[in-house]
Amino acid sequence: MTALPRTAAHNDRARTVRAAWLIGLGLLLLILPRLIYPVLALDILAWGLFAVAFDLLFGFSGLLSFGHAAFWGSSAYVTAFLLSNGQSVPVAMLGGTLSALLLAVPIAYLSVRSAGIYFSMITLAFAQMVYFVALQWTDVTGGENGLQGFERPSLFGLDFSDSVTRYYFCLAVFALGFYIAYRTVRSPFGQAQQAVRDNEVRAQSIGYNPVRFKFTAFLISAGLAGLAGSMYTFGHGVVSLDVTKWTTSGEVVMMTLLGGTTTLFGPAVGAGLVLLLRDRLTTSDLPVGIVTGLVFVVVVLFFRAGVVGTVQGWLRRR
Amino acid sequence: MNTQLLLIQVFNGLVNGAFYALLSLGLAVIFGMLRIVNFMHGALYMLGAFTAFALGQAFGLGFWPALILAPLIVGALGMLLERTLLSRLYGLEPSYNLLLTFGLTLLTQDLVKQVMLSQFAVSSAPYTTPDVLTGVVNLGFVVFPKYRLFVIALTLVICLVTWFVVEKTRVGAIIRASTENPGVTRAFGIDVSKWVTGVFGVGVGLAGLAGVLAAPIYSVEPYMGAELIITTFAVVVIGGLGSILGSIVTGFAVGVLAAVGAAVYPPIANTLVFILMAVVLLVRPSGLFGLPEGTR
Amino acid sequence: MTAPYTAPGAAAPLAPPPPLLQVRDLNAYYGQSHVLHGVNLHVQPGEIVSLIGRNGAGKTTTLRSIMGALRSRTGSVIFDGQDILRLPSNRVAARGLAWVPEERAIMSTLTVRENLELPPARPGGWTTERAYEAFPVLRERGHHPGSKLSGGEQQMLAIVRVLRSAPRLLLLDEPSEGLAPVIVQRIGDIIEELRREGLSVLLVEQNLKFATRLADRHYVFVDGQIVDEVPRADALTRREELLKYLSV
Amino acid sequence: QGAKLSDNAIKVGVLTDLSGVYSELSGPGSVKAAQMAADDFMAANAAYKGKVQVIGVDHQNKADVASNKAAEMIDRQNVDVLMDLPTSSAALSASEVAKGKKIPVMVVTGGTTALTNEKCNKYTFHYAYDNYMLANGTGSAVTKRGGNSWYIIYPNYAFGQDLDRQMTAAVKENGGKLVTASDATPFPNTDFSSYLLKAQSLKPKIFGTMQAGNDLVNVVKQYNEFGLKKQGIGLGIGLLFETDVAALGQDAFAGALATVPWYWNLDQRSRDWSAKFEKAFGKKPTWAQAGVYSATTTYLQAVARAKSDNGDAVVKALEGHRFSDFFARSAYVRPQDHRVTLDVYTVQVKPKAQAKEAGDIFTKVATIPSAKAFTPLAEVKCKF
Amino acid sequence: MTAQTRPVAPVGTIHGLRVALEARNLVKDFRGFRATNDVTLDIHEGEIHAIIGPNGAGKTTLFNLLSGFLKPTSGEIRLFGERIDTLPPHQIVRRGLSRSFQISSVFPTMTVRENLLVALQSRSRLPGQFWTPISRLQRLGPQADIILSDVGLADSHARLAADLGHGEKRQLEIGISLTQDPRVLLLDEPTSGMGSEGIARVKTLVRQVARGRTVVLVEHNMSVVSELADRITVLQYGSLLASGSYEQVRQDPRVIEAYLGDEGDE
Ligand SMILES: Nc1ncnc2c1ncn2[C@@H]1O[C@H](COP(=O)(O)OP(=O)(O)OP(=O)(O)O)[C@@H](O)[C@H]1O
Ligand SMILES: Nc1ncnc2c1ncn2[C@@H]1O[C@H](COP(=O)(O)OP(=O)(O)OP(=O)(O)O)[C@@H](O)[C@H]1O
Ligand SMILES: CC(C)C[C@H](N)C(=O)O
Ligand SMILES: [Mg+2]
Ligand SMILES: [Mg+2]
Repeated sequence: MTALPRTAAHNDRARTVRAAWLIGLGLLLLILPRLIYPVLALDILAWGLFAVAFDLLFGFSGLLSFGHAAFWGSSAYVTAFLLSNGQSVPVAMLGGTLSALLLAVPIAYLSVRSAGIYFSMITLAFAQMVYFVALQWTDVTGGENGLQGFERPSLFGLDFSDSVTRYYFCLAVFALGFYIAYRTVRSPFGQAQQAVRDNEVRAQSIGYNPVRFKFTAFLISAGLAGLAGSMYTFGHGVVSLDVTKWTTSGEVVMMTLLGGTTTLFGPAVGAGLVLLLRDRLTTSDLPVGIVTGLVFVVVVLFFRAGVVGTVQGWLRRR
Repeated sequence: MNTQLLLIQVFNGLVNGAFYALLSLGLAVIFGMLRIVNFMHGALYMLGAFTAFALGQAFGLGFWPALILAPLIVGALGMLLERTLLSRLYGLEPSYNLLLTFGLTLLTQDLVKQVMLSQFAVSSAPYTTPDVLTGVVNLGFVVFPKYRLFVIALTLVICLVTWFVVEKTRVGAIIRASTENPGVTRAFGIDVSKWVTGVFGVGVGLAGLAGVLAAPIYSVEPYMGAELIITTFAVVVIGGLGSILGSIVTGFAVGVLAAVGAAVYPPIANTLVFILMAVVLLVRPSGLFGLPEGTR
Repeated sequence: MTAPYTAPGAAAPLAPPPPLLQVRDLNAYYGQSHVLHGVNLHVQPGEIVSLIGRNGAGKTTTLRSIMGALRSRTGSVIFDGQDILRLPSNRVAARGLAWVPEERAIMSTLTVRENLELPPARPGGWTTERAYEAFPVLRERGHHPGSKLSGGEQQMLAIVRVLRSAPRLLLLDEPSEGLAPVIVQRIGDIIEELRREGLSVLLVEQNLKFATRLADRHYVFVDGQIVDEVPRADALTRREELLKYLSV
Repeated sequence: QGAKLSDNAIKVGVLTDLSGVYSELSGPGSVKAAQMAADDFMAANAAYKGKVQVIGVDHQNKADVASNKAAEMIDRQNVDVLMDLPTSSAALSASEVAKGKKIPVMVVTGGTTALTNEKCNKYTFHYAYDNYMLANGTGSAVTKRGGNSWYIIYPNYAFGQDLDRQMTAAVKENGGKLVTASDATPFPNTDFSSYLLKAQSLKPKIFGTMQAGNDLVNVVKQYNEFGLKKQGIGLGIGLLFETDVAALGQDAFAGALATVPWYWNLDQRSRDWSAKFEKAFGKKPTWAQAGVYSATTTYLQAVARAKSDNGDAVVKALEGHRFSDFFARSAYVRPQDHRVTLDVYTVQVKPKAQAKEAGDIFTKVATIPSAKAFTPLAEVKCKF
Repeated sequence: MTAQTRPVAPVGTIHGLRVALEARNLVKDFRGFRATNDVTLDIHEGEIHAIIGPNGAGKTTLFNLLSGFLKPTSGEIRLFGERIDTLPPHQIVRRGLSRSFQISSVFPTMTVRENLLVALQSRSRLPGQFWTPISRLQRLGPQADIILSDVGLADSHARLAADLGHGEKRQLEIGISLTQDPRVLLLDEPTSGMGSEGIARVKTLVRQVARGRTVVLVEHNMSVVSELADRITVLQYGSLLASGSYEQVRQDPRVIEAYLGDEGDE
């Protein structure tokens, strides 16, 4: 978890493990639409990036946002809005991302001053406000009915009505988003972020402005969540009220913890697992709640480091 | 809005507030003192209501025995969960508690649903007011159901008793110490786990009690606690984490405010609590009655 | 009572009274790292014994192991004739041990008074009033949150707090740390007073002057082992030697 | 003989809520109903023996899952038609996906009128009920029977707003009046006491509730608690399922009026079918489940007429089709908006004492003929 | 030591002439309780200044005020003439005043070396940059290693700070404060919890650091105070009780009474 090497051997080892993960997961993502239904694969990318974005704030800044649906959701709506007004895909996605970022400015400003559960609750409060706006502003959001049937105009000969094409386009976007997250964490900024998370008072006494770091981390996280939300809209072609519900905020927390927080790609893996499980359950008789509930209970009790964390710990111990 | 309508809304708000208070009191006990983010609280509230219903169906027990038994059963279940599951997470980030109790919530809701459907063939359980409390009372400005007045009164009593026990005896101090530093507290000769389990049981029992009280007036269904819990968390936060008095007062106050607010401008009703919370936290970051978080 | 035994180190030739505390072959671990390597020590009733040694030598770990605050350890810890190694620390405390940890552990969510009254009161234990008399500043601060006390005030509170339970053996971890000289002297007086009342003390100290003033015997720790045992009589003459143990 | 079937099979995809809040009123029962329809169809048409398959999939009431699953069922499992779709947002998004893939959709349990208005498309059909029919039926029937002063509350989201608008219009059209403007309630909501107290002081003849599901259960529970019935205030309900009545007990609803497309003991034909269903499924059918049977049958017969399961061909065979079965009487598939119109019934809930057998809950108050029950074509905003 | 890697520009001319840090009529009230009572203090550039006083006298509170962690109820603080009492702590550090904490305050999930690296990087221009690879930080490694050996933690550099013993944490605490290469260094009981070896090391270190810098020290260990301090200020009940050289102070009967007890005549 610590970013700096302890010993040279350790360093090499860590780098190899990291490279192995990256290559393995990268390859998996490249062939994913052949393994599972492309739209589901697309969903995994979007939620995966969302979870990674969330963990940027939770894992690396120690701030558990319970309102990240606000950014994912607002971007999803704005993207849909722009697409249905004839904008091109990149413009719409950019617009969505920017709107999330813009929304994050006041929310971050007001919330990063609090910590712990207070922070979680403030973010939840703002997200609920966004939700109710989405619920009532039916002209733009479609209210309960949601939005469907917006265009996804072709771009440079890419036919976006084909889900596989959409997938690979999104894979590129995902890679970009993930790279930003990676850079953020493994940078001096990431180190400072960790210091602030560990011990805010001490960080302040060595010249860090905790509020500024948390604020910046919040914005990056919200922006990436927005990017993910726009991917989601683009991938599906529908937006529903679910995108701003608190359950969405809750789900992304679960995905992150399931995959393994502060492992960077862990959250994405967690997202993949949750979505695959959810998909499985659509055609089984097992009640969704009982199965998902059990999974969470088992993970917390026995694989607390999350799937990736557990595997990594296991590799390291060998 | 005229005064009569205002008064009516205040009374309505008090009923809702009673449920908020009872639930947030349980949460404050658990969440404020044990630092457990008990996401399951809503599900346990539902279990209270469901237990009352099931006791009636299975043993023909009426409201009054259920009012005593159901909270005890729910409390015992809570203690069992604490002992077997939650206790494994002490000393870890509170987010693990959140995840565990979230999982348990999903589990409980769907289990209850299965039981309801398979055993009682309903998706929402019929439950009626006890005979003595059916009917209405003319309060002068409004005709109000007796049962609701009973809910307000009983809740007030329970809240005051809890407040007294926690704040005016050593219990509160012991619990807070147990959470802050279990190792050292134990080394004082205090059986920390016994206390923690007990307190968890009481907090959860309060949720069960709220559930029984809700059964005659609200729809008894597996998801009845799901949305409520979010609002209740907000109430606890407004009151200030760990403040018993805070959760009681804000419980009632939020109930009344939401009722009045809803009458003035209905679309805002569901958001009002959250707006209130945001405002309170911006002005007083540790809630209305909360002590500032201890400097680390 | 326990079987006859021979004290390790400087053996007592005559049949000694049975020890109040007897630690045998204690090994302790933090996760993978093995910190204590076969520690043997004992404390007689009414005795004050000190543990001295460099930073990180394992003194605190010894106290934590005795108290049961650290669970991964082997060996035996016999208190008043009974092995308490397997007992949870609340049961250990109930038998008459009390521990003042080095980090003081003042509860920040409790007021000073609540902190003071936290351990269960037992007959013969200090009353709140007695604690306030020993350190009047605590009375003044009675309603402040524990976390707002100054470092030294916290230390005073930590020491008098455990006396409420009328312990028979007191484990003190660096009680003089961060205290003004006058207060250090006062603490010394209190410890001596307690000893007169029959209390035994196992003291961890860096302050050699303070330790030699109080302790009947000193155990010297180096790297998780006891390498020497120095009786009070020798402590002054062997002062230079002791100091050497504490450096390098 | 000679029907052109893609992969030599007709696959019916029932996309529904298999485990959530609507699973009891639709869910597994809907899948069962579709299966029965398929079996009956195959038994009656030897040419299609063994060629109809039913697949039940859970959309978990999530629009995104619904759209994923719709696409996947069509692409991967070669599903030829989508059925049921409770929850309007799920219905709309599945319909959108199916449109792109030219696959017919028969929405049964989803209620939004948008499906046959702004959001209509060439491949989507709306079966059984919709908000207009509910409101219009209850509003006019109740008002005509003397319930001519109303106080209405509705949940504050599209479904409720829509229902309130229609209901108000229906009341006024039939000479009734609203004692005061309708009140929007939060959604979801558990406590309705302030509205009930308001009703108490306004003394309308009918207290109209446009809530659905649990909100409805809460309203009715509290309606009884506040003793409104005793004060002579009747209950008019927007959307009522049999499961809602079971949830509170029949007596709590006794006297309430609502409009339904069908109920199990409507007449002998219906009872016969219901008996079959109950034997197969273990429970009496809800009208939604019966609707799925009927819709599936209607679809399959269209395939038989078109001799093809090609989407366009089936749509063509469906458009303008007139038929009648145990569920849908005088039914007509309107080509203009794909609304399937049928006779619907305004019913009153009986007190338990009057029930002749278990599940006997409704008394028919009025029959609204197919042609009058649904949005008049002149008002339809659908353009394919 | 850091002094070798980046020497401080000499500011004053003659030792003791220029005032590095000054407090004017400082008052701090905590809900009706006055912890700092009208304290006026000049710390001269280049001196080692000890602050002693009974427990609860307000020494740590004074440090908190000087370093910006508390805002004074009234009064002024100047660092090399510039008002700093309204600045947040991180800006005060930037202006050259760094402190250590009485209760060790480290970054528990980082290794000892990372603790120092992250502290060192705050002074570089790097921390705001999330586009810079982390390997750039390795440039700070040599500096970190010097501090590690100065505070005696070279062998422990790869351990997690959370796993350190009490005394070791104290050592790391000082190390972190040194990374800031401050012009004025405030040390709150640097030797508490340390054995004689550690104390000796701190003494050497403080002398070394003090070359070209100003050091303010809170200490209860009189041998440290007597050996290091150029001047001593005694606080009691939040107010100034006495000040002067060690010899002057230790003979002051009020100081003996309030603080030293029989320690003074050692
Ligand atoms: N929580 C912990 N995890 C891992 N190692 C630890 C932990 N606490 C202490 N240690 C290590 O165990 C060894 C013994 O530590 P201990 O605290 O017992 O020493 P000590 O003699 O009390 O030292 P000090 O004088 O510094 O308090 C040290 O090397 C220390 O680093
Ligand atoms: N935040 C606070 N709120 C209330 N009282 C406080 C606060 N901080 C300190 N005090 C009180 O102010 C007084 C001075 O505390 P301070 O920590 O400055 O003492 P000190 O001189 O550093 O003592 P020590 O030598 O014991 O560390 C103490 O009595 C303490 O209880
Ligand atoms: C009650 C539900 C089955 C219908 C739902 N309200 C809809 O959106 O259509
Ligand atoms: Mg120690
Ligand atoms: Mg201090």
